[in-house]
Amino acid sequence: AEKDKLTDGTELIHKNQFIFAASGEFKPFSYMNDDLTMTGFDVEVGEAIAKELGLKPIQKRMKFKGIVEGIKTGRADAAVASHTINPQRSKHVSFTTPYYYSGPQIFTRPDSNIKTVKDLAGKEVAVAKGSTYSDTAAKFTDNIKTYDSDITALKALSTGRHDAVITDFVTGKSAAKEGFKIKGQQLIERSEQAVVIPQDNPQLLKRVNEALEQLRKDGTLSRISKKYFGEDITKKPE
Amino acid sequence: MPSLAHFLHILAETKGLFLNALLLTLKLTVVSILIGIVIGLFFALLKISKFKIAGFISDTYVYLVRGTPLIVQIFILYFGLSGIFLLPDFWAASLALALHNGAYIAEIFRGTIQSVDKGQMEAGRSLGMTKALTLRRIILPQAFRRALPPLGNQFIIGLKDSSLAAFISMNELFNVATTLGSNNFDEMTYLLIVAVYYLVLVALMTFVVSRIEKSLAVSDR
Amino acid sequence: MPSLAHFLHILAETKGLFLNALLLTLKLTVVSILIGIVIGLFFALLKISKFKIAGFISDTYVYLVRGTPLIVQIFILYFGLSGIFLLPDFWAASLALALHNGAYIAEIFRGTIQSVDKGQMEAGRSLGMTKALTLRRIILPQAFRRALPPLGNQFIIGLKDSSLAAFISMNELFNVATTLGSNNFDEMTYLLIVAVYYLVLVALMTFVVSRIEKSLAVSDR
Amino acid sequence: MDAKEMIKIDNLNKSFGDLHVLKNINMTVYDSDVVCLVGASGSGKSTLLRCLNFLEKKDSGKIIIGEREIIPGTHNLNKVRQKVGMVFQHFNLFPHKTVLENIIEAPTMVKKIPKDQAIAEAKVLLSKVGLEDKANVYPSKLSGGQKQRVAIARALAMEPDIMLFDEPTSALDPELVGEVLTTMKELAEEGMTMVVVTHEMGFAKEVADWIVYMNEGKIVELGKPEEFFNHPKEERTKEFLRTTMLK
Amino acid sequence: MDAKEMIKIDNLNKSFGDLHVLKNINMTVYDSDVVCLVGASGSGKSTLLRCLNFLEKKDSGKIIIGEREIIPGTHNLNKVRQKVGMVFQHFNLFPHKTVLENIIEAPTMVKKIPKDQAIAEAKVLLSKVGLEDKANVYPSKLSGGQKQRVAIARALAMEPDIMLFDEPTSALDPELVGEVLTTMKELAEEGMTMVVVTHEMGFAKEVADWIVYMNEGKIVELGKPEEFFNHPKEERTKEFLRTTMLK
Ligand SMILES: Nc1ncnc2c1ncn2[C@@H]1O[C@H](COP(=O)(O)OP(=O)(O)OP(=O)(O)O)[C@@H](O)[C@H]1O
Ligand SMILES: Nc1ncnc2c1ncn2[C@@H]1O[C@H](COP(=O)(O)OP(=O)(O)OP(=O)(O)O)[C@@H](O)[C@H]1O
Ligand SMILES: [Mg+2]
Ligand SMILES: [Mg+2]
Repeated sequence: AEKDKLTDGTELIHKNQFIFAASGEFKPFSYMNDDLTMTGFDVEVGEAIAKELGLKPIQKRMKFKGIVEGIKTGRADAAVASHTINPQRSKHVSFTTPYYYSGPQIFTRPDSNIKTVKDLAGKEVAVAKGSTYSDTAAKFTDNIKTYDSDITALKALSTGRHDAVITDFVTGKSAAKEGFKIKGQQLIERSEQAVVIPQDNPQLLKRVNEALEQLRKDGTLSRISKKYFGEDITKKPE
Repeated sequence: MPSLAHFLHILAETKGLFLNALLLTLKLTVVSILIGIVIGLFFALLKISKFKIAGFISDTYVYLVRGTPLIVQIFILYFGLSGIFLLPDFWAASLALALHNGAYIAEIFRGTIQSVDKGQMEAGRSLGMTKALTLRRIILPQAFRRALPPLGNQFIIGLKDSSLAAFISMNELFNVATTLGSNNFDEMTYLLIVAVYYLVLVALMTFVVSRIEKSLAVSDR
Repeated sequence: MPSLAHFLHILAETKGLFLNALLLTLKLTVVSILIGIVIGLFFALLKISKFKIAGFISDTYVYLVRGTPLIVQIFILYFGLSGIFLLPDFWAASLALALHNGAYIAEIFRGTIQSVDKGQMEAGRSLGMTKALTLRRIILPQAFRRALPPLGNQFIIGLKDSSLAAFISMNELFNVATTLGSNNFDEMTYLLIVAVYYLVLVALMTFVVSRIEKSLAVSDR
Repeated sequence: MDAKEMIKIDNLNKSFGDLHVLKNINMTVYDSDVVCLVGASGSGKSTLLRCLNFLEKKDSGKIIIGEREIIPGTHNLNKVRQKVGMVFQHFNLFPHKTVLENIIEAPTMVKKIPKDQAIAEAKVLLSKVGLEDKANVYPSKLSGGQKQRVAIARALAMEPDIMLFDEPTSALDPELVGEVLTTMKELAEEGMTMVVVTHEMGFAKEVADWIVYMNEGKIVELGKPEEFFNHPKEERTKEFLRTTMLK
Repeated sequence: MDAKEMIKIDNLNKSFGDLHVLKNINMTVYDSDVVCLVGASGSGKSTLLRCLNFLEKKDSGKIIIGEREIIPGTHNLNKVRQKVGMVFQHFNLFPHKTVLENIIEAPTMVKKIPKDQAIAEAKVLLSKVGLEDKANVYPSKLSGGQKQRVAIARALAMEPDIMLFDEPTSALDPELVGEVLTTMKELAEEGMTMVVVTHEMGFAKEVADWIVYMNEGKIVELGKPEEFFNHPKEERTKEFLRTTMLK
């Protein structure tokens, strides 16, 4: 598929637009307004990047597991969708510098005996399809169930299915706040989340990195993070 | 299970959203059935042509579509087509559904074309009309009429099948329901609401189809 | 599109994984059709019973199932049922598919029961057999025989429909394909592989169904 | 006429919707009598027969079978039907069961007779209707006449006191009519009480004790065969006989 | 017999699979001749007629229409068929078109005659077959006889030189046969060359110039009507006439 090519070599689907993908099913990172537009941390970051690039932000909603494929096949210019940097993905797409730091956490029902990764052996763990959490889970158990979204997985856990869910600690926390009968257990590891850019578009990668740097410097990223989480998750933890 | 009051409250609150989604569902269905009719007609004509290879191509198409789940077809076409040329999402989804519907519609047309009396073709030929002309002017109009009720039925099936476009990011009824459901951490309410929308749509369509059937039965010449 | 060599390579490499998934697909299909037959028979008998209310219940069930997309039914049952009693995943998925198949099977049985000559019931009654006994010993065995080909067909449909159990975490064929595909960033190859598995399954089943039809036609008494 | 009353019909009425099909029917059938019901198509013969077996629900009037009036809902119709065998125009054999299975079905399932015994009795009945060699054959392999004889054997297996026949030969090829009529004649000679709807006037003449002529839902004439055929009283009976005997 | 040769059939053979249906047929039809083809069912009459219109493909032999031999593939059969009208036993009217539309279909679509002119000509033809008032009616509203007359008008609209009729009256109720035969007779009187497969011996006697009797795929006898009916030469013809005239 042919894209518009800017003078500096940046390729865009449409020369005035920054079309960025998110799932809309990962509250509070991305979720739907009542007018079916998306909002959330990821989405505001995406819009801030567009503004910095001088382009019109265009949201594009895709099921999470289809996003990387969507970027590869040119259905969006970039994905601001909480993608954790990992080597497999790096083979297929490019990552910018991280725009937030987080980590997968074990979630269980409140009465569960599972506390740490050691307790996961042989237990049934549900994760979202296409997320790095299925790799994480695979290190501790071989009984993995997959859903299309993290929240569906948490919902299933809450209604009594499966033994645990591994997902981002922020997501789990907000689901618990919304009344899901789940409890956070061990934080498994640290992860870095970044914007996803097609590999054949190095100029765009460069420009998005510059934009992110600017947003870090002028405090925009911290401000958005505080708005959604009450804390700043955009700084690398020590 | 949500309480009835809660259900009704959300139903009223979200009607604008769902109406938009419903329009997309209808657009997907109508467009995919219309393209499906073109595709179906094409393959039905291949099938009845005197060339063996054409019949074989038609059979293969129908077999591939009938032999695999729609969701597999949708994914293959959505991701596969983008390797070749990038259709806008709506058209990619419509085309995937259309190729699915097309196989079933091809079978409908094949059936109704073959159900037209052979004497009709002979009468046309005996008047000096070519085979193509007789097909176009004499056989197909009659075959189309007979195809209306099964096409109506296929429309209803297509309406329900369009829910699978949710998985390739169409904001149609089912997608909106699950998204809102997961955002509001209240899946059941939204699923039940969307079920009601489908039930009403299908009931309306069923009524329309039965009316068409009746009016055809009356005016049957 | 993946190259043929790559496709064949992955096909060979993943056959163990897919064979397990295929077994789950078959188990889901067989169990949901078997439960569907029980459900279908029950509602078919309700429908032909002399109690209006029973017929109404049966109609409503069939209408609800035919009026909504399968994916909506699956989600509602999967999450809705867990509020009432918690079935293991496999049984929840099977039950959801079974309730769907059941409506179509109910229509199959209703049709074949009503197609048995009225004289059979009269002959039974005239011998002093009760209505229930005549139904069980005389009508149903004949209705079952006639139901075999459409049931075979429903089995094929159910086989394809079981792919939607992927969305409620069943590791059946389609789920394994998309999971492997997204883990390996190679969706197309895995989708094409799973399409082949379905094609082969459907071809086998179609062959079996046509054999059943033939043998019924021959031994038709 | 000192014999026992087997069937007594008292002022029977029956309508289908607006169509008054049986109008004030009165009739008595005595033990060992053979009654032939004749009349034009649509005159109500089948309906009357079916009322006797409660396959149709009467509107008003009494039906007395054996000693007592049978009131559906009060009496167990299944018990009554066991005493009243019925043979249909289209045989209505059970196609998924062999000849033997057809015959033992009701005795074993309804009367709970042990299967061995039922089979033994069925074989006796089969040899009686001349089909002992067809025991293990499916109905589809039989000729129409053989089917009807199996149907008779099946009805007899319940040891009924009365046998009803609704045009038992009119679905048969002409050359097969004889074998069925012979079987029926033998049955009559053994003293079975029979009510037979038939167009076979030869059979009626020879075998019937009474001929009942129905027209438009009414019994128009009733008489001994010689009388009925040679000296019909009613004008309509004469007309009927004229047209029927022509064929 | 100095007239122009309109159809010449030379050693025509036709088989369906193993079934040899037409065996060495030779026949000539001259301008303005009316030829009636008669013979038992299955003797090959329809097949012969359909070969003349190339609705069936011959196996061997020559068919000359007008001046030249017609070789499918070499000649445009659609052009030939325009000169040879055909009327079928079951009318084969187009049910989704009115009577008028049925008639103007081929002239407007094939000959590209302007619609106005085609309609005017169609109306003349309709009044000729006595159906001017049915122009805007759909075929389903017509009687069989009316349908067949429309079919004749439809064929005539292409201004054919020859008309073929395949049992044009045998799907009609007896009281409707007359009106169709009258139309055909008028056509014959106007000098149309006609080949008619028929069982209507009265019509054949009165209207035909030649009678051709076929049996088992062969022409057995050919003659003027008086000769043919009164002094048939062949034994089989005599036999055929005996059985046919009985009816
Ligand atoms: N179930 C029914 N519903 C409505 N009308 C019926 C029904 N059964 C019979 N009839 C009508 O009742 C009338 C008497 O029918 P019946 O079958 O008793 O006549 P019949 O004397 O047996 O005639 P045949 O010699 O043709 O068998 C007929 O007009 C028939 O159409
Ligand atoms: N398309 C066909 N395929 C195979 N056999 C055919 C076909 N058409 C005709 N026949 C056979 O060819 C023989 C001659 O048929 P044809 O229709 O020409 O007879 P006919 O003289 O017109 O008889 P009829 O008076 O019954 O119309 C018959 O045995 C017929 O069964
Ligand atoms: Mg009767
Ligand atoms: Mg013919």
